[in-house]
Amino acid sequence: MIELDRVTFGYVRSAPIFQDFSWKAGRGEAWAVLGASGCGKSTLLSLLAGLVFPSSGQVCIDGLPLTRPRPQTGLIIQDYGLLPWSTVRENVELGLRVRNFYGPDGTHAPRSYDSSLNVNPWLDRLGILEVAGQYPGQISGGQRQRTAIARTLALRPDLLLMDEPFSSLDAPTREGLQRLMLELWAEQALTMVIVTHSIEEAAVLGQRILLLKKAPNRVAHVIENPGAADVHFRESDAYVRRVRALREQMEGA
Amino acid sequence: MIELDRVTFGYVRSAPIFQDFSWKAGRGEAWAVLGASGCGKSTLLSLLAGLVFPSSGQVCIDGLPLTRPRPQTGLIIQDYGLLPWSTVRENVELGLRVRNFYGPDGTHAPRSYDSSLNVNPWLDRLGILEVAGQYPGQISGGQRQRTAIARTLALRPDLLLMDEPFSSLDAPTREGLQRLMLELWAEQALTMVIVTHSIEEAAVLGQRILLLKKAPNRVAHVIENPGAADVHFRESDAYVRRVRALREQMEGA
Amino acid sequence: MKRRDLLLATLALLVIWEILAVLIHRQILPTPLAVLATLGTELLRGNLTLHFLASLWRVLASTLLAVLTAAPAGMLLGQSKRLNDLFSPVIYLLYPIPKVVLVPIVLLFFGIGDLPKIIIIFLILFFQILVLVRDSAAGLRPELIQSVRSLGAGRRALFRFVYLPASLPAVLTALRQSVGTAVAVLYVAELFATQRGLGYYIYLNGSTLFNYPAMYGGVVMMSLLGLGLYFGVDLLERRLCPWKTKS
Amino acid sequence: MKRRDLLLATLALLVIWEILAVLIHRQILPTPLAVLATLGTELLRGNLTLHFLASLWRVLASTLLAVLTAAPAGMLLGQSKRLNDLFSPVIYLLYPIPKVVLVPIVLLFFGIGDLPKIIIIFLILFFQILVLVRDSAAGLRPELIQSVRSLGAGRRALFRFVYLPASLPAVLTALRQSVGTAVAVLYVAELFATQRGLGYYIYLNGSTLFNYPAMYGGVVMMSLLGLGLYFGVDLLERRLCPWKTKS
Amino acid sequence: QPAAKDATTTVRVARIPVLDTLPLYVAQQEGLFEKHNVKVEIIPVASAPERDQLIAAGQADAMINEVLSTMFANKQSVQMQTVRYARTATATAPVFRILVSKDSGITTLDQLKGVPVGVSDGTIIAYLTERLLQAEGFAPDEIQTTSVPSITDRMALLSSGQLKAAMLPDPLSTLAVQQGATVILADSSHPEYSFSTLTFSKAFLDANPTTVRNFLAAWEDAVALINADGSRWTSLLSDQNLVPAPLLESFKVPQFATAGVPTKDQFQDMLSWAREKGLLTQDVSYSDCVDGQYLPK
Ligand SMILES: Nc1ncnc2c1ncn2[C@@H]1O[C@H](COP(=O)(O)OP(=O)(O)OP(=O)(O)O)[C@@H](O)[C@H]1O
Ligand SMILES: Nc1ncnc2c1ncn2[C@@H]1O[C@H](COP(=O)(O)OP(=O)(O)OP(=O)(O)O)[C@@H](O)[C@H]1O
Ligand SMILES: O=C([O-])O
Ligand SMILES: [Mg+2]
Ligand SMILES: [Mg+2]
Repeated sequence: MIELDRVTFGYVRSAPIFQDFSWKAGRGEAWAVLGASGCGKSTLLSLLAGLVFPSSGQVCIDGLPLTRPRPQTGLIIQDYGLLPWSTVRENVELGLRVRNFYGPDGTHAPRSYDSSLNVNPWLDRLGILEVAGQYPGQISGGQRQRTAIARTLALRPDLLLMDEPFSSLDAPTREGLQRLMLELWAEQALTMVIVTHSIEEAAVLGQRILLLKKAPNRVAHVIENPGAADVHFRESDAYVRRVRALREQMEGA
Repeated sequence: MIELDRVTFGYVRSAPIFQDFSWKAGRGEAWAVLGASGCGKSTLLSLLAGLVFPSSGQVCIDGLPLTRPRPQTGLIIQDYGLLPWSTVRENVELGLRVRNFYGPDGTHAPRSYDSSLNVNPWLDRLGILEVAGQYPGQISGGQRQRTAIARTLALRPDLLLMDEPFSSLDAPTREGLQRLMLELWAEQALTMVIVTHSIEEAAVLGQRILLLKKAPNRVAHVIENPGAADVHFRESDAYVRRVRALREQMEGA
Repeated sequence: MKRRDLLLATLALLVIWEILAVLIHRQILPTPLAVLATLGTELLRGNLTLHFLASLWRVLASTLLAVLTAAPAGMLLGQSKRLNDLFSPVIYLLYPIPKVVLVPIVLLFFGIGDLPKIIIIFLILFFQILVLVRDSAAGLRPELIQSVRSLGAGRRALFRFVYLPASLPAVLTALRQSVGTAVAVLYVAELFATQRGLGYYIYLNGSTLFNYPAMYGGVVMMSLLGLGLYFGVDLLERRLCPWKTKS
Repeated sequence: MKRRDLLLATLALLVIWEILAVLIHRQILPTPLAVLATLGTELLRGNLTLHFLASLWRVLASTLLAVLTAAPAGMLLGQSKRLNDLFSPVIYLLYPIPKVVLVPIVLLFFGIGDLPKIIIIFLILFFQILVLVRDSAAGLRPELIQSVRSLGAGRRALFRFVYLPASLPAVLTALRQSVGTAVAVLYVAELFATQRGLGYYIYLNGSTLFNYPAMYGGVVMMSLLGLGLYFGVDLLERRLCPWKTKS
Repeated sequence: QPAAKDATTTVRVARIPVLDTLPLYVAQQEGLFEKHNVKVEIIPVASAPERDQLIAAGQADAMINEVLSTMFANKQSVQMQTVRYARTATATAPVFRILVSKDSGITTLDQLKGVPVGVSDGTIIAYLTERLLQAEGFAPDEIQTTSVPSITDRMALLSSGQLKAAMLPDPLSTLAVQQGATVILADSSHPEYSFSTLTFSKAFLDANPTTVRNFLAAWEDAVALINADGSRWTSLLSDQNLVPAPLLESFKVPQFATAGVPTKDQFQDMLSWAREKGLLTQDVSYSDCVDGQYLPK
């Protein structure tokens, strides 16, 4: 599904963050990306989303080189990117409205999609139905984050890119959403890439874990974590060992 | 040090978030605040910082009713509030510049403070020295968060209010900063109130833990956690038990 | 509350005016009382109302025309650095031209009715709005654009869902400016081929009849015309930008 | 790159002008070639340069004066809803007054030198800048203000560290608008008691002597004057807002 | 001769609100245009620049102007021709006066030497100022002017003393006198320099000669009516804003010029003044600018 082929990327007037970086992820896989702050996790998602482009090398999704955002890809960015002039409900509807604006043209919207604007189930699932009429400036940090998640999930993407999507949520809410993600993943043959700073979260959600090191990243360090996505993995010893191992690897980085 | 006396507060045209809420925190104590997303944690910090005011009741710091932000209070807000037109270094210097702007008048700046603008030690301690010349729009999420922390710590506050200050940081960085906070707290007779969504973090940093429930909050649920702030507490059984107990209390909420 | 402020402002201006008039003590600046008296009779006689309405129509038409063309153009230029680089020099060369000198050419194309007057005001407003909306659209936070692009939005949807609503405050500011400017430039736009309009009325009374109280009566009507339109813009703002007033 | 765009723009405008001139085929719109020829001789004869310099000085002085007074006032009003409520009606009543009708009063106070001309341009620019900077300051994100307030900043420090830098882009936009407007209104501001300035030059050649090539020569000089000042503003922007160009 | 077309053409007159246009309104009110079978449309404009813009754009065919303006317009090709005097100064009724402000301390003509007089550059006002002062024996460097094209501004400057002297047209000069200024010189001393004209666009003259003749015949009748009884027109004067209200009561309508065009001498003198000032760089011919053939025989 995802293929990075000798990708080099750096922001203008800055040192490269990825250099000759290659990485592959198959359809239906659940990946977690771990790495120190500033190592390039968000940048990686931008590359996968088609928002920035490598200076050399290629990013392919589903075999096609990426030249613009793909309508079936969902991205949740780190600082949410909510429209301040739209209510929570309108923000959640935004992606659907964009699709209806173009119609099923295959470029901006998938060739087939549900054109209904009924986002209530998503608002409800994410516990933001009661603030649906408020503006982003009038809700709490966690509510904002959940709005961003709802907005993306409402599009029913086949590739879901998430940048620390639960960082502002309390533990019970967070774990509830982790379960939700795993359900959706199981239901819909979703491919997931979740950037997280929480080793525990990576261990729970990532069947495979991509470890990024200090920039420039030249090789993809991949850790297999087959136990993830199992409801009971979190309580197992394997989980505790995995978390400890990951921590050691990160601190070594 | 902190005294909330039958405080009632709600946003305009919204239901109250605190109602007749009373709470006390002594000088030099380390508090953690836990609660579900949207329960009023950030609002509590705004009240303590003197940015919003109760419709009835009183917030007193050091025995004085709060009528405006207190210069010795440091606040790290949830979405950082960095100036987009200033570099990381300038952002970190901002509080010091504000103090120098007024001079030691006791209202805007403490009667005595160090007027030097040397923030390099703080930039270094928070690992953002190498991005010091960049603008907030050009750094990663975690780097932004650390800039906000450095900005506040550089003021050497005696009361430190932090709203999920480490939420965007990877585990090793996060734990390093938790240790830093505990050091500063031990050194400087700091009073700390840290809002966090991480039960583990609350258990590590909060000698006492304030649990907020669904709004309106009428009573302060306080959990004693004397083991916190000990370097080895994290590895103890007591810690694991505490975390489990807290989780149960939150899920019950 | 608002009404009280308006009253206060009006009173303050009248007092300052009175003081100035007494200080200067010349026919070119009559006292407010004299002006208001004249204004009253002129309004009753009926003609001034017609002048007012003629100007109102011209200001509304030209402002609308200018906003509906300049605002989208500004958003377009603000959206694309390439387009902006290309068109900026054109704007910068045309903006400083006093549009009044173009009157003969405008007359040639649009005859001598209301249209040429509306066109002249339109030309004056156009560049002002264009520059403001363009600069504001160009200053939009890139994260916002990226996040909406990731939802599938191409150029047109970005325009519709980001640039358009994000530029609304700038457009409203531009409207406020335009209202002021449009009314003010009536004085140059209503000098040809018309006997209706506050611009004509003021010129006639000030420069031909030397009826200064009547002239200042016309100026007062311009103030009121502007004020009324400003209230219209404020109303529009409350409708179009609820997130600003609510928070 | 930029130079190429400018060249392109100039050429495009000249071509459109040429086409229009040929189409209209009247003295009131001479061809660019005729104008440039006249412009050449007028520049060589030396007088046009003096007109240009006189106008340059007046535009610079009035723009500076207007920005230095209106921008801080706008920030102040944008900062405080109370102040704004109080002063808005004053602005809204004064903005629509055509400043040209105040010329006799301005003359009374400031004599017949350069000052009254500068004052008239200043008055026209003042409200335009005020409204823009005020609206932009009022639209500042409240989180930003709260976060700086929590660092101990009171009203004055907020002004210095938040409102001032945050308003810079708006001030620059206002400057761009002002440059255009200031040059354009030379045409009304240089009509009294002067025999220097592009406004005077255009009026004399266009309205009295019917020397249209010379008049359009003056218009071209106005365009160039505006263009030069715009480049000045762009330069200023690159200096004052590095975070915009860097990101 | 396109007689049919000629007969139905409307004459569009651009008019600035000055006394000189009185015959136009008298002719209209008294039905003189119908009598002479011409249709006339009056297009109001506020001031000379707007009037000229209308003519230049081909939106008007005729106007009251001055010969200098016709000369400037015709310097490249013939655009317009003056076909009649409109108003002329006479020994008893001045059209323009030089006034001095009340605080200027100027009481004699001699004191005006070297004092800038407010004029409108390049117009009959500037020409007349120079000629009148020359006639009074002023040397070239004793004649100073400053340009203030707007009459309002000129009056304001005069009344505030910022301008010590200014040339103002009648009847506004009377208003200035009411405000404290004093007349120091008037064109009644040399009426030959002072006249306004009726001018048509060349294109209109060429296409509609009969209409123009009819128009001038009606004008002639109107002038006769005015000159016969100046007191009949008070309401017309006020309705058409030709005389400021404060002057209406005391105002006496002067005698209007009967059929005639500016003479070659008058023309030549203006031309040489314009050349001298550098306002014109080439000669224009009298016959291109003035044509008396349309006057009633
Ligand atoms: N400006 C505002 N206007 C109206 N309601 C608001 C405003 N800000 C916050 N709220 C509401 O007040 C409640 C408490 O918000 P607060 O930000 O204190 O929550 P929180 O505990 O910090 O949540 P989180 O963990 O998600 O950050 C929420 O329900 C929120 O929707
Ligand atoms: N627009 C930009 N211009 C220049 N440098 C940038 C820009 N955005 C990010 N960077 C730099 O690129 C590096 C990688 O940034 P990125 O946002 O991908 O990090 P990250 O892994 O997501 O970090 P975090 O966990 O803190 O969010 C950082 O060092 C950052 O300073
Ligand atoms: O732009 C103005 O002429 O007021
Ligand atoms: Mg990141
Ligand atoms: Mg919060």
